[in-house]
Amino acid sequence: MLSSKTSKAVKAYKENLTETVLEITGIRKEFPGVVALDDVQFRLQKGTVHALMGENGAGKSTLMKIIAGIYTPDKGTIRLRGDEIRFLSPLDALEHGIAMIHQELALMPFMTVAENIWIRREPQNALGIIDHKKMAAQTQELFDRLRILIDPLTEVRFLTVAQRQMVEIAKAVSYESDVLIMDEPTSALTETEVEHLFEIIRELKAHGIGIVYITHKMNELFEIADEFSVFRDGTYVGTHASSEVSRDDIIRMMVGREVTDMFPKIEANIGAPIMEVEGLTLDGVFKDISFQLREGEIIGMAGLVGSGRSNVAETLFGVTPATSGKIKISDQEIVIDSPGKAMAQGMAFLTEDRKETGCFLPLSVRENMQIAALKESYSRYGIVDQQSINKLCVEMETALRIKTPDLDERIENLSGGNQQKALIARWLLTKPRILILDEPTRGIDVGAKAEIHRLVSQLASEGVAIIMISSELPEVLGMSDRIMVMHEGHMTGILDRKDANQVKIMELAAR
Amino acid sequence: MTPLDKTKPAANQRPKLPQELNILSVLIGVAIIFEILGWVIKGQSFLINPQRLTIMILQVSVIGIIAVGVTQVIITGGIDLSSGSVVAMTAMIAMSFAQVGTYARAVYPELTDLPVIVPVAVGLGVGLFAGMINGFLIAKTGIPPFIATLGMMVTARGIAKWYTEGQPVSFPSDDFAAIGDGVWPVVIFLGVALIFHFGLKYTRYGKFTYAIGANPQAARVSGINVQSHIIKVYAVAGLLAGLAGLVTAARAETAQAGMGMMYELDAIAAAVIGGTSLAGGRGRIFGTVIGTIILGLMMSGFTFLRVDAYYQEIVKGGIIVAAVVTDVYRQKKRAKAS
Amino acid sequence: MTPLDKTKPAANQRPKLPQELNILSVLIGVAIIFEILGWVIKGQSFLINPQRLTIMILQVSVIGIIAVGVTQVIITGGIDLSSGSVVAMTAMIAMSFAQVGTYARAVYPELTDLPVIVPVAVGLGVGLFAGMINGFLIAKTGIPPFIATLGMMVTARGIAKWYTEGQPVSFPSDDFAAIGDGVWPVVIFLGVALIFHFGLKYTRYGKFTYAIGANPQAARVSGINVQSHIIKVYAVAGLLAGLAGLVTAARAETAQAGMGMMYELDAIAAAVIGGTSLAGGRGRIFGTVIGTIILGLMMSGFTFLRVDAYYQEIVKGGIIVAAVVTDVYRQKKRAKAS
Amino acid sequence: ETIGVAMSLFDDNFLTVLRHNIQKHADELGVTVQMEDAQGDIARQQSQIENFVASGVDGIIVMLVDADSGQAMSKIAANADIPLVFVNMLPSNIENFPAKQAWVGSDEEQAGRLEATEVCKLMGGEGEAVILMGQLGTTGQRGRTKATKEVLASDECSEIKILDEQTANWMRTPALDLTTNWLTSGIIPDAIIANNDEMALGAIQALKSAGFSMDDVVVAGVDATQDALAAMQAGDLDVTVYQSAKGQGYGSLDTVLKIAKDENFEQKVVVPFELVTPENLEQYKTKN
Ligand SMILES: Nc1ncnc2c1ncn2[C@@H]1O[C@H](COP(=O)(O)OP(=O)(O)OP(=O)(O)O)[C@@H](O)[C@H]1O
Ligand SMILES: Nc1ncnc2c1ncn2[C@@H]1O[C@H](COP(=O)(O)OP(=O)(O)OP(=O)(O)O)[C@@H](O)[C@H]1O
Ligand SMILES: [Mg+2]
Ligand SMILES: [Mg+2]
Repeated sequence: MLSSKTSKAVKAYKENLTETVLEITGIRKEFPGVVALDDVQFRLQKGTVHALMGENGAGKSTLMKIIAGIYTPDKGTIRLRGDEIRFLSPLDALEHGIAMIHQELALMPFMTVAENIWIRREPQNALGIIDHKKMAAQTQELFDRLRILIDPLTEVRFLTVAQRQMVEIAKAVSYESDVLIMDEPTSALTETEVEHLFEIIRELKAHGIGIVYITHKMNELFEIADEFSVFRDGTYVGTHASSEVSRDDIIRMMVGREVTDMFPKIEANIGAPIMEVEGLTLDGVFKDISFQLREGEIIGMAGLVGSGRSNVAETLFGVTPATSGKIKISDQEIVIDSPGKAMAQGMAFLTEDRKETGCFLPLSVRENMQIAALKESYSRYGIVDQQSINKLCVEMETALRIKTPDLDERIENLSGGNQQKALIARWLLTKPRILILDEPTRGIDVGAKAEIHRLVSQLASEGVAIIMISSELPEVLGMSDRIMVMHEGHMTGILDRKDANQVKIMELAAR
Repeated sequence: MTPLDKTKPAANQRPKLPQELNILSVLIGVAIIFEILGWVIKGQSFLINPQRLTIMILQVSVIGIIAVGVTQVIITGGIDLSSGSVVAMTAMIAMSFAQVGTYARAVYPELTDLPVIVPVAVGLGVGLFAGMINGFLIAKTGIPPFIATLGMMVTARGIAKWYTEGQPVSFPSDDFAAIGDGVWPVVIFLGVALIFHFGLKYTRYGKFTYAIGANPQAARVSGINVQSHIIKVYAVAGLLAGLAGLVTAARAETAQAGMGMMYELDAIAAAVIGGTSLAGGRGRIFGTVIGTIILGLMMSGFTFLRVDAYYQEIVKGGIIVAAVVTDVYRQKKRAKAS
Repeated sequence: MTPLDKTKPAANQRPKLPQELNILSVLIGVAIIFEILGWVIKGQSFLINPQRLTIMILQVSVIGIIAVGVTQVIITGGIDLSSGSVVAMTAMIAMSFAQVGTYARAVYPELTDLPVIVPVAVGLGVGLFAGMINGFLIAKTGIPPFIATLGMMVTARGIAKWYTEGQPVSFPSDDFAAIGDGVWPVVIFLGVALIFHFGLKYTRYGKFTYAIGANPQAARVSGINVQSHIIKVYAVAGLLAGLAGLVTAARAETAQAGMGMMYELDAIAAAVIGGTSLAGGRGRIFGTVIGTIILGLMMSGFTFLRVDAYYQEIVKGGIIVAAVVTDVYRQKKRAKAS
Repeated sequence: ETIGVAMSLFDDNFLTVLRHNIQKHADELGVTVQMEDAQGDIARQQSQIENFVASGVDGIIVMLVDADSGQAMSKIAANADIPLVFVNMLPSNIENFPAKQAWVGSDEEQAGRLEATEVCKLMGGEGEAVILMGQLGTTGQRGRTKATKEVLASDECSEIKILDEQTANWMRTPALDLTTNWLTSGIIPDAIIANNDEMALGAIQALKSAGFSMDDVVVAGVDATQDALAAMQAGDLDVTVYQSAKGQGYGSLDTVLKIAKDENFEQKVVVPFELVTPENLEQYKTKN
């Protein structure tokens, strides 16, 4: 980029290609009930992308938060350009040239994009008066450079998740740091946007910036990472150049066993239509959606981010009732205007935003699991049958391999992937006939992903009808019986499993 | 789905002590301080005095009854500032149906010497109604609970004053006065607390209350009818404020427009001292009971030690803060230690 | 490089009209209602009376000064319940340094006839100090603002009573009394409002305040020292409560321990009526000013229409709620439209 | 001996003087007093009495929050067989006091009567008046307002019209604002009759800053506080009413001690209110 600082870095990069910027040894970090990291090591070279891999809860985010000054380690040393350091606050880290994009988005919704990016670094005059014009111009300049098309003066709350993610990326870049940590930056992005991000990363790399890149998407690893380190259960497993190893090697390192089949699709017996949707419309959002869902069938929904897939799902489940159109369930026309009504029809809906519409963060894993099931069953005269529901919760914990000290742990303290599993458990406990999954494997590690896929397959084979929204084409292709593609609020086609491929879907999604 | 090895390192298990023990120890701490000061300053025991122990709870029973209702409101992430005024309003209205015929200036001269059930039903009904309005405003219009209940606070106080143009309403029947007699207020308080302690823990009503407080959007998507539940929760809080109004009036044998002033703040303080989080989603009635008793302990203790009234207030503020600080600190420590 | 999004951000995502217009229309609505009622009931204009317009603001200037401080506290996601008591405490203490020598029973007989700067400095200092303690408790111990400031509310009121054992402090010097003279309170209020309106919009102090309220974690990871900023914000709120105390005392030419009772609730109401969100992250001083004036308008309007004292309160509660309901409703409508 | 003193309010001018008189007399007699502040809350006061009983005091003096709560207080003290003296406020159960109880005080209605009668006289029995009431629902507000209205309705004063009656909560600034609101709404009274001095002083400030001559308006209060007497001296305040804090304070302590020692005592000791006008101002200057 253009600043003098980074061009200096370019020179330095050329002088010393393998200089180590960051070196970490013997780090330990405990949380109540969990050893998140134990004797962990990590090293980052200048001008390279170093990927961090590991199952959910392996400790990746925790390590990065230690580097960024958010947590202090219990033990261990951190060396930055050879000097031992210990950051006491995020500011400390920022001032030492370490910036981080957080896994959980960290923006202020009622402030503008520009204000969000330059917070604490607003251009101001000698009197301390902020120059908003200049701030907007700076933002525009930054966006031009990164080829981001977002109005700097929009309030962040109006942005889609993907746009917010791009703002976060731009903000991190704007620090012009030497080390840039990206914690699952692509979990909310589709392929085009991911490609865009990679271009940005390559350019940063070329300017000598060291990038730590956390992801659960294996293909990204090979595309962007120079080397990678694997963690398992808070311990360090190893570091390799990404050119040296195969995909299966990495998975083995991560999970400690073989994961042979990512998409264990069981050919289910597809039964009678259970749900018929006709001309479903939500004014101004999507239009004229019609399809049939049958028992044991998995319909995958594909489309670009913002194409309206989540909105359709929300409407089907009564979160935002339709303005027109018909929904028939088991041949009966039903008006679904609240989630309660949908659940009464045997529907279940895993939402895409874990934090906003999924988790009850201050409550225990157990409470999080049971809540949806209480309405229809497990309670008599309003009194909850704790025993039988607890038994089922424990079964779910085991079956889904939810990593938590115990079920009374606050869900807040679980890693993102394990939170996701607990939420899946929540809906399975309601014994649904129709299951809508919105990005069910977002932010989930490969092992767990395969398990969730197997679970979905198995449910289908037991006759449950499933709608699965996913932004990962291989997942949609691997799991679905039919694939519905959306583009800007319209249904552009439904493809049969045997006719579908990446190209066809992309044609329908982006035309 | 094969259940795979689920190795849980035993050492990592967190001690499973109920949260409540935390705040219980604050109560014990405060009690011990008063006991020691009692011996040092007055040469006598503070705690070994059954009369004082009764008074300690008796004088805060009304606050306690309100606090139980307020606790569940706070758990939903809301707040209720109207309780004190609702106490006054229900006291005035209920009392006007509890007057004896021998009193010449009864509010409704034709409606005297009624069976006690009438004023009780009226009082509970008035409280319930006020609470429902609160809940309705919050759930249906989406205004912040702080404002809806602030409005009710001002309005209910106004109604209490307007009802008899400021005249107190006195001379209740013996049956009515009996509600506030002896340790009845304590029994009512602890009974209510017990019901809600179990209610919040073991019923759907309770689970939904916590869920809404923790994340209203997620609660909605989980099929909970958030609006109607919110209305229920505030209605229950109003009902309990009404009950508190009945008890206050029966105890004082008079109802006055100025009754219950600022009780809402004491009740909220009791709940928060007892570990209920104003952010919603967390709290226990047991904690609220302890919080209430801490307030009562303080009042009795100050009088016992003959602390100057001026200093009482100055110190009271400090103690409320200190109790919560201790609780927060111990929670943090516990979190670290395990 | 392919651009991220082919769809250019719609222009209407930029806030078109300032948010404040919303609440301004509520003010105008309330004013028009009073104007019409004035003609209907009394056959005269309510608004066309410069004197009334002045008193309308004058009588709420003190609330307004507090409300400015409280607004920034609420924007950080906090609350300040101590303002009313801090008003009383600073009034008492400051006034004791503002007494004239000719008054025989001055609090400090040797310290009379001091230059006006002394009581002013003392008053502001006391307010600042109280606010700093609030901020310190909240930032460093992590207790909820509600509790920290509730404690300060009780303690400061206690100090106000203790300071002269409940005796009022009167007979200030003319210089001191001048602070509360004529429209000075209005000037001070509007001056303070102006400073903070721009301060919150155009300085880092303001940006940090909004950022912390919107997302404290995000603020922290952006390198803001959240704790020290919180302390600053509460200290400023205390300072303004102290200023309000000075103005009240100067205006009444006396200081009394019971002064400023419940002012905190009026101030919070003014802020929320003016569109400040109790959830934090949103709010504007301009809105608070309008909210304050709505309160003043109501007071003047009631007297003008000779509404019975007993009905005034009942109606007042309703109006506060209605104002916020209207605001919420209009915001929703606007959000849908865009 | 230890005597518990339960006051309704600590931050009221008159009650503060009363309290100090009790304290002073106790110091003279070598009696310990424990003072409590009910902050205007009946229930709190009731608890304080109960706490006194539990702490084993030898007698209790109570300044009631409200006259009607006397009944409950009487019961508590009688059950514990502890002497109880009501000070200042006349409890409504005065007619059937238990044995060891008494009242030392003044009659609120008398204050209103004295005040209004003098105002009526100063107005020559005609004109327009407004009433500034104390906090609604309090005994003082009710008694004083009631008596004021009765006087103004009597034959001699029936030509006086009451333009409006509003509350200023016993306080100066609200009275200042309220009066200003009146003046701007075209309510220009010939007399302002306030339930206490603080509000009368607020009214005077409002009149003065609106440019009225204080000779044209009769302003009356109750309490004869120092501030009020100074205002009367300056010719601003026309009428106030003196209530003998000393008489009540000393009297109540003496009575409670008498009961405690089983001496003879009177169950009803009336300390009368006294009218204060510029003519007799001097003799009250040092009294409160
Ligand atoms: N604040 C916290 N309090 C308690 N436990 C925590 C906290 N943060 C993380 N943990 C625990 O530490 C472990 C590591 O979590 P971390 O978030 O670092 O995992 P991760 O590798 O980033 O997983 P994911 O891929 O799901 O994001 C997990 O077991 C998690 O439950
Ligand atoms: N909070 C919001 N405010 C304004 N517009 C929104 C908001 N949320 C979503 N939208 C818009 O609604 C449209 C559909 O969004 P939706 O989330 O349904 O898309 P999607 O296909 O599910 O994408 P994703 O994969 O991101 O979930 C998008 O154009 C988006 O910009
Ligand atoms: Mg992570
Ligand atoms: Mg989506």
